[in-house]
Amino acid sequence: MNRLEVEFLGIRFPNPVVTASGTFNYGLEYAHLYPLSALGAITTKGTSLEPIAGAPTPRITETPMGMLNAIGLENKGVEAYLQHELPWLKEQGARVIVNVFGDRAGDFAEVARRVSPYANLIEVNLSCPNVHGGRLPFAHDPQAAAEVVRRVKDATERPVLAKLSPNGPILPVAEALEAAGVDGFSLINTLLGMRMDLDKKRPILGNASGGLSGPAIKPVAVRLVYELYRHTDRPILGMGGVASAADALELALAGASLVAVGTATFSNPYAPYKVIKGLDEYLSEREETWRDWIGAAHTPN
Amino acid sequence: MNRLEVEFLGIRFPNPVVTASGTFNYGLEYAHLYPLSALGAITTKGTSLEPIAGAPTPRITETPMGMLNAIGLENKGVEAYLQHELPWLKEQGARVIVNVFGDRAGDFAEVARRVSPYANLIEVNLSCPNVHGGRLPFAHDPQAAAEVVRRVKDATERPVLAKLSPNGPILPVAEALEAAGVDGFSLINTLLGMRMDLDKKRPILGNASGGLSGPAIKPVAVRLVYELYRHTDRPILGMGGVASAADALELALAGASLVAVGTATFSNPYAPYKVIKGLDEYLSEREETWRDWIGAAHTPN
Amino acid sequence: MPRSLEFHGSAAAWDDYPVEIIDSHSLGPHQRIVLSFADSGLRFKPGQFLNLSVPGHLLRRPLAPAGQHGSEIELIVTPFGPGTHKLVRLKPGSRLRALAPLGNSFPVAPGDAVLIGAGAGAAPLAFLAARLLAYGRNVTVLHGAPSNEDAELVRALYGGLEVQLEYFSEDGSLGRTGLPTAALHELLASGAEVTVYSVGPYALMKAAAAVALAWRRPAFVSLDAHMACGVGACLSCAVMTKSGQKHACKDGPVFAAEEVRW
Amino acid sequence: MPRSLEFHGSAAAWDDYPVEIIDSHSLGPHQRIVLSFADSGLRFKPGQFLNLSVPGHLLRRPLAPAGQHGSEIELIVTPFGPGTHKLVRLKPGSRLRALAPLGNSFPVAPGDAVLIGAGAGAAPLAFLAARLLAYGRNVTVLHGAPSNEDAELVRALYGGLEVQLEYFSEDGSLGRTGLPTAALHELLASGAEVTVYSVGPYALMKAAAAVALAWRRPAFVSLDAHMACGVGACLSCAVMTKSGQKHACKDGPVFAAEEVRW
Ligand SMILES: Cc1cc2nc3c(=O)[nH]c(=O)nc-3n(C[C@H](O)[C@H](O)[C@H](O)COP(=O)(O)OP(=O)(O)OC[C@H]3O[C@@H](n4cnc5c(N)ncnc54)[C@H](O)[C@@H]3O)c2cc1C
Ligand SMILES: Cc1cc2nc3c(=O)[nH]c(=O)nc-3n(C[C@H](O)[C@H](O)[C@H](O)COP(=O)(O)OP(=O)(O)OC[C@H]3O[C@@H](n4cnc5c(N)ncnc54)[C@H](O)[C@@H]3O)c2cc1C
Ligand SMILES: Cc1cc2nc3c(=O)[nH]c(=O)nc-3n(C[C@H](O)[C@H](O)[C@H](O)COP(=O)(O)O)c2cc1C
Ligand SMILES: Cc1cc2nc3c(=O)[nH]c(=O)nc-3n(C[C@H](O)[C@H](O)[C@H](O)COP(=O)(O)O)c2cc1C
Ligand code: FES
Ligand code: FES
Repeated sequence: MNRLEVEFLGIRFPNPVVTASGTFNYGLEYAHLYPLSALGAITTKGTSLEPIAGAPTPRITETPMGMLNAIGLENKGVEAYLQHELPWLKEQGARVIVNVFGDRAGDFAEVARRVSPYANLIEVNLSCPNVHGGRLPFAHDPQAAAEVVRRVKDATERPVLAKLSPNGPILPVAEALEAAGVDGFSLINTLLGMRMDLDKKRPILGNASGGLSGPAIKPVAVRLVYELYRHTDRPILGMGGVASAADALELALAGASLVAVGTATFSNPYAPYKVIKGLDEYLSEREETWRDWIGAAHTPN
Repeated sequence: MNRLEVEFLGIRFPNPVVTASGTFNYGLEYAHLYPLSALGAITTKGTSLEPIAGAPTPRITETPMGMLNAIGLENKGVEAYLQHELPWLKEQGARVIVNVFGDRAGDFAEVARRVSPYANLIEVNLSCPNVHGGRLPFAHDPQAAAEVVRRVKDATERPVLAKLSPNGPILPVAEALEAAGVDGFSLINTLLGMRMDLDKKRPILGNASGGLSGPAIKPVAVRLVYELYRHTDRPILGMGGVASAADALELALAGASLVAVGTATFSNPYAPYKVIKGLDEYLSEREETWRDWIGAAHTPN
Repeated sequence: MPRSLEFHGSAAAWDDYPVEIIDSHSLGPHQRIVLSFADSGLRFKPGQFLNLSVPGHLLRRPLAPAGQHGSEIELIVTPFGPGTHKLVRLKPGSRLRALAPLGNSFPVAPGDAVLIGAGAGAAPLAFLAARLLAYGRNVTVLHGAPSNEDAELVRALYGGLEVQLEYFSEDGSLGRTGLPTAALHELLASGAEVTVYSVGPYALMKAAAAVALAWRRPAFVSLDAHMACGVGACLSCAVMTKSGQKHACKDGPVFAAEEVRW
Repeated sequence: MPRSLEFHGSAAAWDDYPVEIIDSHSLGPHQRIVLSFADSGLRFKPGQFLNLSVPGHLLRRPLAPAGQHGSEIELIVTPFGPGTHKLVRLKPGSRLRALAPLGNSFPVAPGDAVLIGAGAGAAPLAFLAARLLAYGRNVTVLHGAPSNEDAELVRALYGGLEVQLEYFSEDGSLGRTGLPTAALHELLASGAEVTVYSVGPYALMKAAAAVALAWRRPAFVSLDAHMACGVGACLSCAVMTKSGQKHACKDGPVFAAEEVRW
């Protein structure tokens, strides 16, 4: 009996543990450690229509039980990934969530259209700057975000997840996205943060501020998944600081059907695999299944 | 030469290190460890017009390099503090920042009016629920927040700081508060978070969610102080995860004139005192003053 | 009602002390940890606690000593969450910090005493037992557990003390079968004029308090609450009493059972 | 241009190894730390690095070995921020984890070699020196420092090696006064047909690279970048080269100086 099996938007996942976008690239670097097909899915590094060089270095720095990153959305552009990484990932038998972003709604849609043959799910990263929409990123502009989702939905048959940002209220955005036909949600992206270099008297990161991830933000993730779960009937891919089976179960209780492991992979490259093993042991001991836990904190006593 | 001296809204502080509201009560518990007058100031536990019993227990729980609290604004009500704690604090020679809150703007103002004889500064806690204003707390409703500040300004001669919340955009609120005549800002209050009890399959805290504080949130604090500093000419009391002189200097670089030590006092009751000593040593070695550091990360290279 | 001598604790100011683990060994599911306070001159009373740092953790953990011998403090730690799991794995030689002594202590009531506990609740009760014996009281200890897992614990804590010890296991694997509160009921029903002291899970203390109150015997309990500061500054450890809301770390942890709103 | 044999590293897959600190002692401002990899069969090449866990820290720290003797790896750690300060305080017996071996390595070019370094940059250079000597090359080492603080470091690293070592201090307190790049300039001006290898602060490597390129000598540098994963997954360690953006952890850390966009 597979206690970890879960169906999510019509797709059968052997277990609920996926990698978080941007922390596993396209999987190649870790493929010699364990079969990528053993993971629930691989979420790829955010991909745009054209290549992006990214932000000036330093791009990362450590914080108490967290890290800041300002990679600046570096990626080789969708064409390059269609040549090599995506076909290779499929060959590995891995399930694939392709994380897409763009400057404008049409770009998101075009990337989504092209990667669809290789994607089980499309994850729309709304935390990127809305270059043509004033000072708010898509994630905090419900109308702009909804337009992205509408265009992406039109461009692909694959289920579409909208990735929400914790840097502003999520419910108004989630409502607008539901109206636009989003299939599910993924959250949380990183919290904006900064660290100073005392010698230089300047922010450490080349980009000044960056995104906070890792165990430090786990409580924020649990709370936002919990809050969203009460307001939506669409399934949730939860993430933020997951490093152990216990962390994954916290997110499940809050309402996540799938969970992603991100920063923990930098601490321990076996982290996603370890979370799967840990869940299997924990649930076997209690004769429970992962599905029993999804949203269980919301059931009446 | 006192390298740590700083003037803030016309008040001379011997050093910039104050206690954070709710982490030092009214100072009595720590007064036998060091003279309270040796600290920059004491910020008192949030005080309302009437006593408040607070939230169900558990009210606190630990998270990775942070903690969640849901004290539920417990306090004895302004009358009780006027009888004992505030006169006693003044006798200690301590500078006092009184943290006030209420259900409606008039309540904030009435508390502020009554405590003014004992307060050097009034800190208005906008993170409390706006009971009469729908689902947003004051902190995320620029108009309601501005009304609070207007009423408090009318009720007291003391300078008024508005305490901002990191759970939503701060600039629109700050702008409205400036128009309402706020004298300065204090930030950050806690980030909303949650932790689950795997055995009970429920949130650990009696109140389900709580406020995240401690080192985990320091990067968020540095970034928000930095962001606010660029948009305001009013002075900033910065806080969030400060546990060392280095942490205080990070906030100074970002733009804080005063810094508060909160959760660190639970880890080490001498923390505020230690930060003062650490700043003195660090700055003496470099022959610099605290004032040199305020906002220094913003000066052109 | 004897709210005698030591009930409100002393005003003796706590401080933050460097401590060293000088011994740590397993007692089945519990761990006995001995801390050295060097020559701090510090004196704990039964029921008081310390707030101990744990490497890698932000907050300290409240623990009530099982005894003091000179500058050595004996603790019983039952691993519960990540912090206590870490504590029981620390090796002798580890240096920590402790806020101590915190809270009030158990009053030494006139007349004989019944101590009713479970798990690590036995720690402050054993400390109290020694104190009561020194005052010439007869002491009966009723210790409850699901099974026989606390055999080593009660031997280590009560072995050297002249107490009447009865072990209760729910599954009958050691001592009498059933709950210690049943025995308390029998004892009080037989007219014993004792003071009842209880430390253990909330349900046990509540049940013990109910039995004591039913027989109009004074009872004292040590209330457990999640604590951050341990000294009265954060207001996290609220407990409701008949004279209003109190804070377990400062107004307690010891409360008269009749005062508590259960 | 000799982009010979080992330049692109081997495809030898890295893994996560348990390691133990078996020795740690101070070399003035630096710390020599010896790690045991037990019997992992792992082989480092000069210039490769490992990504080492640090207790209490989320991310690992990249460090380039100064040498390998069987399963023992020698590191030189210069305390910089909180992580490296913690590392140098760890006692022998501490168990850590290391991703290894990571990155590419220095090519063994034909002809003699000049190694120009500073601080902990001497670690991979000393490893390289031993390798070059084994290949029969003559090796000149130019080590620069502000003052005489690296005396112990260079003695420990180069003491047993048949290299021409010159120490440069900016304040003249040890060896020649001035910067090692001045000596490099003299050497190349005199027509020495050497390959230049440099590891140290960015400014030093950039200056060394400029001198080498001016005299049309091949040069190799090891680029430093803040790293999270250390294996090519996070894209944090971007460096700009004439053939586009690369990642120091995977495409480097060793780059031909002429390839780098300084
Ligand atoms: C006055 C007093 C005396 C105590 N004496 C002992 C003792 O002698 N031996 C023993 O094994 N245990 C004792 N406890 C309980 C012990 O403090 C908790 O088991 C421990 O704090 C749990 O920490 P954790 O890291 O294992 O769990 P976590 O749940 O990870 O703890 C997270 C946070 O919650 C707090 N917390 C969680 N549970 C409790 C609890 N039951 N009581 C207080 N705070 C809690 C912790 O202090 C910590 O800040 C005592 C508690 C109190 C209040
Ligand atoms: C390939 C390579 C080999 C190295 N070899 C050595 C060596 O042999 N000896 C030695 O003393 N140092 C070496 N360094 C530098 C060393 O990695 C940094 O000094 C160290 O990571 C700083 O960590 P910290 O905790 O002290 O500082 P912090 O600033 O607190 O570090 C925070 C984060 O930034 C990263 N970071 C900060 N500075 C650097 C840096 N200069 N390089 C890479 N990451 C950084 C850290 O890895 C960490 O994730 C090497 C760096 C690289 C890239
Ligand atoms: C180095 C790094 C790069 C990231 N890149 C992306 C990205 O390209 N697209 C995206 O949607 N999220 C990106 N993220 C966010 C993560 O996918 C994840 O939402 C976040 O890190 C929280 O999870 P964690 O705490 O487990 O890392 C990145 C995170 C990190 C640390
Ligand atoms: C237990 C606790 C109680 C708090 N109570 C208040 C309060 O009454 N009013 C208020 O404005 N902030 C309150 N805060 C927030 C702190 O003043 C501070 O803004 C926050 O904790 C961030 O700082 P820190 O990380 O140094 O603790 C409280 C924080 C804690 C941990
Ligand atoms: S633990 Fe802080 S008031 Fe009791
Ligand atoms: S450190 Fe992650 S890609 Fe180089």
